[in-house]
Amino acid sequence: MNIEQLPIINLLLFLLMALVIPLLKRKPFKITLILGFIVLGLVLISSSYLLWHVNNKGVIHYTFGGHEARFGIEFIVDPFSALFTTIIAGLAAIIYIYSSGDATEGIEKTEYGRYYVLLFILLMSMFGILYTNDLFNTYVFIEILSITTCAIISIKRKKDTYTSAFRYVMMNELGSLSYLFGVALIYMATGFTNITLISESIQNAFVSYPVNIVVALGFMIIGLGIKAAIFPFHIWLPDAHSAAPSTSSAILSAIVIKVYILVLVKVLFRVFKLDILNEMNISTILLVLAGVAMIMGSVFAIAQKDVKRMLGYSSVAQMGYILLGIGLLSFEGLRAAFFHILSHGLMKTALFLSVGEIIFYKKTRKVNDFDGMGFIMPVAMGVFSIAALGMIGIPLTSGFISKLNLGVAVLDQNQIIFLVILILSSLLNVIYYLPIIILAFLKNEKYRYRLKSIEPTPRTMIAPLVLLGVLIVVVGLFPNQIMVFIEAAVNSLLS
Amino acid sequence: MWLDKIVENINYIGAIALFVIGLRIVVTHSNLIKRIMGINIMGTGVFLFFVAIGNVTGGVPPIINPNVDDQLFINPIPSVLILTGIVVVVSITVYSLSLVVRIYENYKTIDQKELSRLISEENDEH
Amino acid sequence: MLKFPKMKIFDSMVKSNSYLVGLSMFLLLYFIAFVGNWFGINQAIVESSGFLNLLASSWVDYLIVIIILIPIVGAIIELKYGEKSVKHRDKSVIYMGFLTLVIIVLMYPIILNKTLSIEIPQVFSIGLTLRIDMLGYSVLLLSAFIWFFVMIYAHEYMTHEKKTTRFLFFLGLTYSSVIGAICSGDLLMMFIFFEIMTITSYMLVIHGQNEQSYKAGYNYIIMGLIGGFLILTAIILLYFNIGDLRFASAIAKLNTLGNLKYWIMGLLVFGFGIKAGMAPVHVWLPRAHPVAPTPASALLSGVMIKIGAFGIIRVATSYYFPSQDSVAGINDPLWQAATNIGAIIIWAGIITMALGVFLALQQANIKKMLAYHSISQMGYIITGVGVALYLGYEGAMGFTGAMYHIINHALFKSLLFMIAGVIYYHTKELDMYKLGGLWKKLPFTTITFLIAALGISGIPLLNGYISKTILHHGIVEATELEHPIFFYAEIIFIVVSAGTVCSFIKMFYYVFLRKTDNEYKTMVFDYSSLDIAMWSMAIIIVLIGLSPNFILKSLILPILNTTTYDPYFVEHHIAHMNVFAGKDLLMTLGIVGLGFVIFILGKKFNLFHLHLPKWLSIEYLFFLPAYIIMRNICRLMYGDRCPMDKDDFSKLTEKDVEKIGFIDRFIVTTNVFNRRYEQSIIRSDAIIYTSFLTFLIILMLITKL
Amino acid sequence: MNDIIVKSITRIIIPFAQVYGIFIILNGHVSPGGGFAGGAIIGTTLILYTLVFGREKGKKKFSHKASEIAESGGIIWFVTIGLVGLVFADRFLTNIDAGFPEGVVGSILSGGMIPLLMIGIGIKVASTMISLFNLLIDEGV
Repeated sequence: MNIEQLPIINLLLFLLMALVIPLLKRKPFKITLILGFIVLGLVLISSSYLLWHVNNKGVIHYTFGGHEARFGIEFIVDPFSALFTTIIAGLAAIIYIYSSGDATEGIEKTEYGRYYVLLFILLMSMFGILYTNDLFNTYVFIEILSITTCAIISIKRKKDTYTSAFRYVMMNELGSLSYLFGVALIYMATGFTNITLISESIQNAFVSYPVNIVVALGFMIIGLGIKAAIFPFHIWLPDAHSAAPSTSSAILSAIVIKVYILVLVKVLFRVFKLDILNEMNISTILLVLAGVAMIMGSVFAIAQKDVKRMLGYSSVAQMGYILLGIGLLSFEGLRAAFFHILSHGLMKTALFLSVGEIIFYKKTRKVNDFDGMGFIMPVAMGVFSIAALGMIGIPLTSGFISKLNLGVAVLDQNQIIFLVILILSSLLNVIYYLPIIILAFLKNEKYRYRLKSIEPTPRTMIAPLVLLGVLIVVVGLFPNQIMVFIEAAVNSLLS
Repeated sequence: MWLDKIVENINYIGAIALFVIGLRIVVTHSNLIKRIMGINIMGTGVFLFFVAIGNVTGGVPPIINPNVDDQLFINPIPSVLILTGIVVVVSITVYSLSLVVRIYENYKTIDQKELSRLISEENDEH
Repeated sequence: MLKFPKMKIFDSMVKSNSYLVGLSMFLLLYFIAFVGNWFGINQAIVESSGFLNLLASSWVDYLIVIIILIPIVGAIIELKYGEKSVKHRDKSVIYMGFLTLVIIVLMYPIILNKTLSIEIPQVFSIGLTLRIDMLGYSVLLLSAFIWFFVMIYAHEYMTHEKKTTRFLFFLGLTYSSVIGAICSGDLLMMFIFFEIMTITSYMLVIHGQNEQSYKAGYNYIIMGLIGGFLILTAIILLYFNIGDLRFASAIAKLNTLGNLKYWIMGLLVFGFGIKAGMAPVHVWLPRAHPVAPTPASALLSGVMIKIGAFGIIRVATSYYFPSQDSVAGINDPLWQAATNIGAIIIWAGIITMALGVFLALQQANIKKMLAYHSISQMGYIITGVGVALYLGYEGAMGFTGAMYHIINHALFKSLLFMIAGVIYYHTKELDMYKLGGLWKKLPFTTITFLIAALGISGIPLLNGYISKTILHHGIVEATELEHPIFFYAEIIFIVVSAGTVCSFIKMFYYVFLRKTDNEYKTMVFDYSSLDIAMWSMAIIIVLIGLSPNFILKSLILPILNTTTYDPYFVEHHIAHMNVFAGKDLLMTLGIVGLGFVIFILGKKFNLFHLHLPKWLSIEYLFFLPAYIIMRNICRLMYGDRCPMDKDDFSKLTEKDVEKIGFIDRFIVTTNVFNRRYEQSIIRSDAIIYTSFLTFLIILMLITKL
Repeated sequence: MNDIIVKSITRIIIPFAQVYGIFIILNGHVSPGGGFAGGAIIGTTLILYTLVFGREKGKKKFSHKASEIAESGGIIWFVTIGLVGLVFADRFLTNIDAGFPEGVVGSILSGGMIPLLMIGIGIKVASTMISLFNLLIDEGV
């Protein structure tokens, strides 16, 4: 067995783990947790090894059953997919450790097993989406991802979770069908679903069947836009993310929607290629969408009273940042967008997890109830503050580097207006994040004297939070080490 | 002349018609089950479109028959893909129907407008 | 005949504090001796082999890191002792401040010979630089002295406040970030320390933790962060266009950018100007000062707003100045950008000083009045910076004036705040119309107040006179050399100076001289750390006033030699300047006279209780138009059913608009917006999908076909 | 559904339908049909049984736990077959190269591992059908 098997083994590990959990029902739940942790650890190791491997030794092509890529399914591990699978595995491991500290808020005890089954299938489908080199296979994985996401959202068995899950299903099904329609149109024009083969023949197809390609592109942008919660299509996100348990909100907001936007990146840069995109003037469309998302997401976030909904809307705004980087269709833009995917992943995870801890112990989700919270739960609020400052873009956090890179990228493409929007959006971030920090640390000091009688928070919940806080700062201080991998990923997309 | 064209492309036209009909149902109806049906019809449209691409006039199913040489097969790949697609849409349908059941149990209505009125009333109470 | 009551020593630490202050005076003496080369001390040090070895070694660069780290270490030690012993806690803070002061004073010969700098590669993927040159050093020295005195002052003052440990901790962190901002070698580093300073000093502003201080603090931090974002925008633009953020001449590259270079400078001036309290963006300052504890307001006014001005000077004289070897003379086209920017900055400064002094005259609260005077005095400094830029090659006079005034204003304004603090400490009252007759009770305070007030009024033989005279020369030069319109600037300058004089006459009269029933009988006359700190500041003010050329020779001339100013001009007009020329003295007399006239007129016609019309307030100028536009759009869209007519807005009267402030108004607006649209957007999911899909595909088809 | 006709007819039909389903699964690689279609037929018979005889009886025949195990087992079977390919021929799901017998074209025993996969798929689909059905009608789940 050689190194090329690693991607499929990653997928199979997740799948088998998901299958084993129902069979372990009788055993103590701890065994399941430990097994899951081992699986995640193995996957993390193997995906980081793959990351090193593809950056030094070259890309891995893997075809199922030894069939030609034309007929079979091809997995491709290049710097792009290797980088993001590593990031996903890392974040998922952190969130997993946290959730094992029995903070799966609002889930009944009997549902724990199902929750972890769904979690591992979710991870499998995300890995699949990133590895696969086939548009239709991507569709299948996207659908698996949608269903599991939806099941996680409705796992709490409360009244409002059902409606938000239903809204999620409707919206996402529209998105999936649009995407599938786009795939069909491309298949009609080129005769392939394999991305490499399509990209070889798409130029000719664009000449002979322009309408097909144009409509396909439109359908795919809208379809993936819905799934990635780009502004006018974000409708499902705030409800869904606030309904889910905090740990899964972290996964949904920090990872899942990013995966969809990575599919969009793949479609734009691998399938259609820059020539067609430039001819179609896609850049303008994406940039306008991004600008609107950056402002409106924040504006809606300001008005929220529920902290998790607020974080959801903040994600909408941050997706705008990422789309801005992608929409520039340049090396710098993609680099900034990828870096922001990482840094937003870290910050949003930290935010949701710390808020999750507060909700778990204090049973409140109202922003106004956060007064004095900094004294009751210093670690959670401390990490929350670091991440929130990162969101604002204060230096020494990774958010600052994102903003710096995005700014340079925007200038590089001569879109100075988006620099203004970027700064305005940061200001709006200040308006809704800062009062929470002030509220938590400075107001209502009656809790101050309870400092010594803090409830014992499990170490498994504290450690991931601290780790996230440290990571945000370290990534903010030394982005260069990560930039190497990100630049390799961008190059593999643009070449 | 144009009639020939329509006849030639009747599969595609049908597919797009199904898609639009489904979309119309989703947009105009507020009954949740009808909306799920609309999604299903849209899905069928897309599947028909996909299968129509692989269709070859006069082709047979692509299973090797050792007795006959030189058979004209239809393209099997779209059909295979769509089989997967159908499975996916079926499961989504089942899932959303089960959600509708839950929603009905909790709110005693499956009308979207009624539902959002109820929800906003509930939110105002808090 | 005034009889001094018996002095009572208030605090056990007074003795050790007195020793420390004595030592610091000794340091000052050493500094003077070194500069004046008494007993050949200068040569003895500079030519000693130890000193030469030190210069040659690379370790000396790490002094920068050390002086940045010391206050942090002090803050941490302070936190550790915080709960156990007040004495040890305060001592750790004071000793750390003193240690920093010692190191900084002893650094003088090193800096004269060598610019210290450390490169930190890799960080932020751009790399950062720390650097101390003469420009930075002079501000650093000033900050170190003032900070040390304020720490001693704070020790006693804070005994009456709560949560002193937290206050001193953040004071230490702020000190560290101030030193860092001064020692920055590139704009990014400076920006980082600025942001840290904003956040840590926020904790100082809201220390009182009441409704008022939260409001002022919110205002402060939001304005600070807005300033930060403006600077960040400028950083991105600069980095993209120049590729290097180190403070070095970049005018050649900037000139290729067309109008963008003015935008960049505008962003930087506004960004730093917010911290410096420049006119349209000064609103945080008069709110933050009265609510902050006195040591914090002394430092805010004395040091932190100077860092804003320092930022403008630093940026303008590095990026926008040609390098020393590339400039041909006064007519070099490279000066063009600096000249244009300078003209605008001069007027910004003039407006700031006029507005500040006008508003200061209307205040009853002492601290608020002093805060408005800070704005006004920052106007002087900004004017000086403007002149320094506007005159280009010949702008050394403006530069000298600005630097000199930074030093002077820092000294007398922090002293004045300390006096206000002492008054509050004894009487718990800050309204000057309620105070009175304090000169009997606080004679030493009265003397220090007189020194500081005469200093800020620009009376000869005290420090303010010198810098104001130099600034006046600068404006006159601008009028004569370049454009006659600055004659009006000169007139405003004189009137503002008169207003300052009047304002302090008023304060002296109401607070100290006036006879009232309220005699504060129970007040104890004591001798405490407060007085030690204040006296030593007063001594420095008098010393500077007596020998005006000392600061020029020791600090400002070495700076001028490293900047791109005409060496001939510097040699002939600045190095041997005589500020006590007859003409200038005459003008000062005029100003003082005018001040008295204004005071008498104002008192007679009750001019000190004017209130600005409502429509002039910031909220009205910015918010009301936005609100009206939004409401009209809403009416257009919804006709009579417009939710804005009956929603939250209608409940608010115009008075509330004033009270609530801009940010809160914005939040209310978003709430209305959210309530109106969020649910309807969510409900129309499929419609949005359909319309966007159709729209996008049609758009793309049109583009393609 | 207490109708004697329905009950009798169902009793008679179900075995035939199930055999037909198995036939379709096993003939998947030589004629139209396969694991999914056959599995769906078997699943339908189970649903039919539950509809006619009630949930209690239906559960007795094919319990919730059995369907759970069958679901997991189907996939695990599929993965195991795939792993054989991975071990012997370096590619997941490799067919002939991994040593599966090719057989005679057109007969049941041909196509290497494909019939084996079909069996796995059939089991999975049939059990999923019934558990989805249960999901819809059970309140508790």
